[in-house]
Amino acid sequence: MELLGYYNYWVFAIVLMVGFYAVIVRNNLIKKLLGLAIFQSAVFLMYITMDKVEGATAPIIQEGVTDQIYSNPLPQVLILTAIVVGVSTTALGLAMVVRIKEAYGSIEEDDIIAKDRKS
Amino acid sequence: MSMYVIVSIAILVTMTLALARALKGPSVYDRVLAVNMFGTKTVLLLAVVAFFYGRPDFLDLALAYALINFVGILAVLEFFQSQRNDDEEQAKEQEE
Amino acid sequence: MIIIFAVFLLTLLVITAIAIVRAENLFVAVMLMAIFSLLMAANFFILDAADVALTEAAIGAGVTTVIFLGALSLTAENEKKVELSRGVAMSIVTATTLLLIYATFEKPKLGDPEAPVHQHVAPWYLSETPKLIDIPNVVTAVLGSFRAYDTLGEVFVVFTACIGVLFLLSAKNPADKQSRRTPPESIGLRHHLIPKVVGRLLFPFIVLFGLYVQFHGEYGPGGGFQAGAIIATGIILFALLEGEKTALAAVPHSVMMAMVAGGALLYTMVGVVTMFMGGNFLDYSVLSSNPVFGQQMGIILIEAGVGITVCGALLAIFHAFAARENY
Amino acid sequence: MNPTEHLAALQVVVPFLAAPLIVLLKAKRLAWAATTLTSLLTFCIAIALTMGVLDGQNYQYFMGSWPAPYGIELKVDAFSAVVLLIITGASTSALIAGYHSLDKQIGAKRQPMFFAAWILALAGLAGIVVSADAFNIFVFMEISSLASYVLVAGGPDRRALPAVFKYLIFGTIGATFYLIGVGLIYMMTGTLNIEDMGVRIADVADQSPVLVAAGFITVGLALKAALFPLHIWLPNAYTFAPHIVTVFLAACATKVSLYVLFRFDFFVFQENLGGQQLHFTFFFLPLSVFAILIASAVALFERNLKRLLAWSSVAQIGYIVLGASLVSIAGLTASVLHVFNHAIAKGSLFLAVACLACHIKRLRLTDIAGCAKAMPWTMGAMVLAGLSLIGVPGTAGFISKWYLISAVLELGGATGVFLTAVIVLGSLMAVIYVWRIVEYAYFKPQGKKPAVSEAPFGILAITWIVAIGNLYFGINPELAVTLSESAASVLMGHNK
Repeated sequence: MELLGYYNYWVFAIVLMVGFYAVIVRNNLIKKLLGLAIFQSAVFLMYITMDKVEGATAPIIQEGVTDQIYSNPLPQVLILTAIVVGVSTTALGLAMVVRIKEAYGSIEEDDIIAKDRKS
Repeated sequence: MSMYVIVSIAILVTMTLALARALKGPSVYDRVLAVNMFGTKTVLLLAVVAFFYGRPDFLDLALAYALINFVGILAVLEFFQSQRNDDEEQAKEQEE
Repeated sequence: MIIIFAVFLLTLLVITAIAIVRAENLFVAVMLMAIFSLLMAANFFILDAADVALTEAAIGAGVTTVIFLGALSLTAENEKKVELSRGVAMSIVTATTLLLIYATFEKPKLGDPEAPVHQHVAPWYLSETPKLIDIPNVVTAVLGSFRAYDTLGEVFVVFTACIGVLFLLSAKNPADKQSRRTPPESIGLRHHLIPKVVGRLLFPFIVLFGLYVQFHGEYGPGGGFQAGAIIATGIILFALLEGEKTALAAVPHSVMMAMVAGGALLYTMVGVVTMFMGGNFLDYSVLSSNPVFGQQMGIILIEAGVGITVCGALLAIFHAFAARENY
Repeated sequence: MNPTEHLAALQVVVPFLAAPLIVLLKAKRLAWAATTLTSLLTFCIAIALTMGVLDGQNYQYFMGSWPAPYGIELKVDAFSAVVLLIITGASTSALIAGYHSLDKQIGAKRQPMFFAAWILALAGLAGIVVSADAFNIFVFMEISSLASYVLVAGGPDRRALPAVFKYLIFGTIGATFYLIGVGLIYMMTGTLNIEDMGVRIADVADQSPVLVAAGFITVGLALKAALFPLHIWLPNAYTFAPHIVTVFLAACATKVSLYVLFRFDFFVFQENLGGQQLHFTFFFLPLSVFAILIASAVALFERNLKRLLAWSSVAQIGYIVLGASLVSIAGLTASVLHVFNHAIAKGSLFLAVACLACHIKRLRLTDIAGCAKAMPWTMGAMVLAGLSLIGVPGTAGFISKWYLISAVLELGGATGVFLTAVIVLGSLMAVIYVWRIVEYAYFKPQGKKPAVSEAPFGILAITWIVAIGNLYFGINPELAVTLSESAASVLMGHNK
């Protein structure tokens, strides 16, 4: 039970690195973007983990309840922004992939490099 | 309290089963169904947890999930439809 | 008890993440990505982040999946089985993971009320919000007022992404020269009875719910960003059902651009007006003789700006992908 | 409203107001004009801020009037002023020069979007510099990065697309690393304000999350700053971007990341983390030496003019980091000075490249053979800027190299001599690669398709104005030196 308090952070580290691995190793550009999305989501998990307070509830103040404690609102605000940044990056990346496919006829990195060498 | 716990465990088990189907496939339709089911279970889990935490007003969230899940699945269907159209057209061109 | 559920969900999350990376069929990977984001959202909810869970659901499971599918239908479905230099990558990844896990042991534990994050700044938000802004949702108060400048930046991130996607996808397609074949026009799903009936029934409710999330954001989870995403999802549903053309007739491109620019402009203008009224940028207190009321007014205005821009931007991005000719 | 109070905020608000309006403009010339005017206005604001800083004024601005750790604080000191001048100046001169060439490279319908992205890149970069809040810096970093991806993707060659995709992947990884680092520090201190972090971190400085955070922030920002060996995204992105965009980005984009890196390191980590000063030196000193030597060596053999200059940029980043890695007033002064002088030198070099590109389509060295006859003014500006890049006395480049060498010699001993040798060697290699350009342009016979005539007057005039800036700041370095010295003492001042 003691160690479970860190479990979230371990999952954060593992998921982060699974995404990172996909970004650097996979050859397919869409796969890279999926990896990038996982990579960013892992960071969201880290921030949200910090905000939890034992026995607290979401930071929306209930009227008439005085002894309630609330979790930390700040990491939530930051992550709301970060999620938006994540989806924006993904959309832009996908638009590039579509253009690459049209220009090169492939979305595999090694094909593209090979085609650039030829020209 | 214990009722919520049992319900949550049941939902978690169903979620795991749905996930297993999504991972194993074998056909894409299995996976689409699995994703849809997973979405439904998430809705239920959120509803149960909202009651568990004593904040039933958070049912809003479950509602949002339910609505959006539907759109996601429709997008998948449309994706398959347009792909099939493409395939048919290619087949026609080849015949010609 | 809930913590154990969370641990279970997190384990599923790791499995899903690994499966996404291993999947060879990209469509399967995108489907699993939807599950990944649902799991993530459930975790956020368990960790008391209701607003974030709502956003992750609308964005991760909804919009991201739709955009990925749009891109997939323009590219290829299967991945070629080649991996780049695996050994180096593996060692970098393992080293970083170990480093991060090493760092955890001196971190405050999950839920520890004594953690430094709960000692500084955050308690001030929780105690001052009822006095200074007087709305129940502290997340909205921080988002809309205390850190409104960040939110302004966020709006411009969406704005940038939107014009970026439009810029990229408005370039000429080099393949057009080779084949004159016009692609089949997207007819939507209107020939399928069940989606049509259910979809038409749901569409008004989704939009209504979006408006509710927009205006209820001060009291419950939600706000401009989530509302914009939900309404955009509703209109995307309409586009899926009735086909591109009808949807574009309902919300033409110029309207989308006006929304994208108008929302961002509204937000910035609120800030400029507060400057002219003698406050600092985005200091809503000067908007009214009663500073608390001024704050509430400011938050409502900027949330409207956020909602309009996000809705317009997501729609424009969706249509940009959908309208791109598949060859 | 008294505008002088709001100057720091206006630096960001003005372009933010302009961007949505530019998107809606239909006529492309109008979009260009609006963008240039906005950029000019921000340049004026930057000048006003710099003058205020020189008068000893301290610009501090609370967004929404909320006090510091609760709200977001903006702050402008001498270091920020230098970087702001570079950003807005580079943007303005590039835009004026772009009147002719952008028209050819980007279709009329897409121009409003392109210019909106430009102004957003400017707003993002300026936003990073004025902000004193770690998370806010992340948000603006993303605005500027997304906008610059769009700008680079405007390049006509299809190879721009994979290059910009790589740029996106690396940029996002860098920014996410930074976000992880900020999160870990926030976890241990509970604050996001950089100065507040510096105060509160002292109690927890020996704990592992903070050390790991320092690592992530350093690596993430080094990635964005294209510090060797994390530079691999840079050469292609610069090569295939529209020429005018290269002028803008080469002059300031990587430097802004370095700005954040130095600020974070000197405000938060130094003196708080045990041995940070040593770690900082041991991490950056070897990397900067490698950057100078290897990137210059690659530039020697490069056949494409733009890529050659891009590699030279990687080497120059090495000089900047080398100065800072010494962790001394003299070193930092040299660093900041080089940020400024290199921006002018590289800016004018790429402007000259844009002039060449008016008539020469591909920019391999063989393509520019003999072009000096047809384009004497362009090549004149390029030679002048090249001299500054090498560091010939009388040019701006000389001043920063001089300060750098004297900072290195302050170390004394074998290290001092070795580093001096590295700097001299790097400059010698610069002589060779600049000479290669000159050799091709002046002494090789003309290629198949000789350049017809000189570049249009507008772009040439701007190129010469910036090129003469190299001479001006080489002969009258007081302004740059004063700013750099006070920037260095601001950074080191935190280091009690």
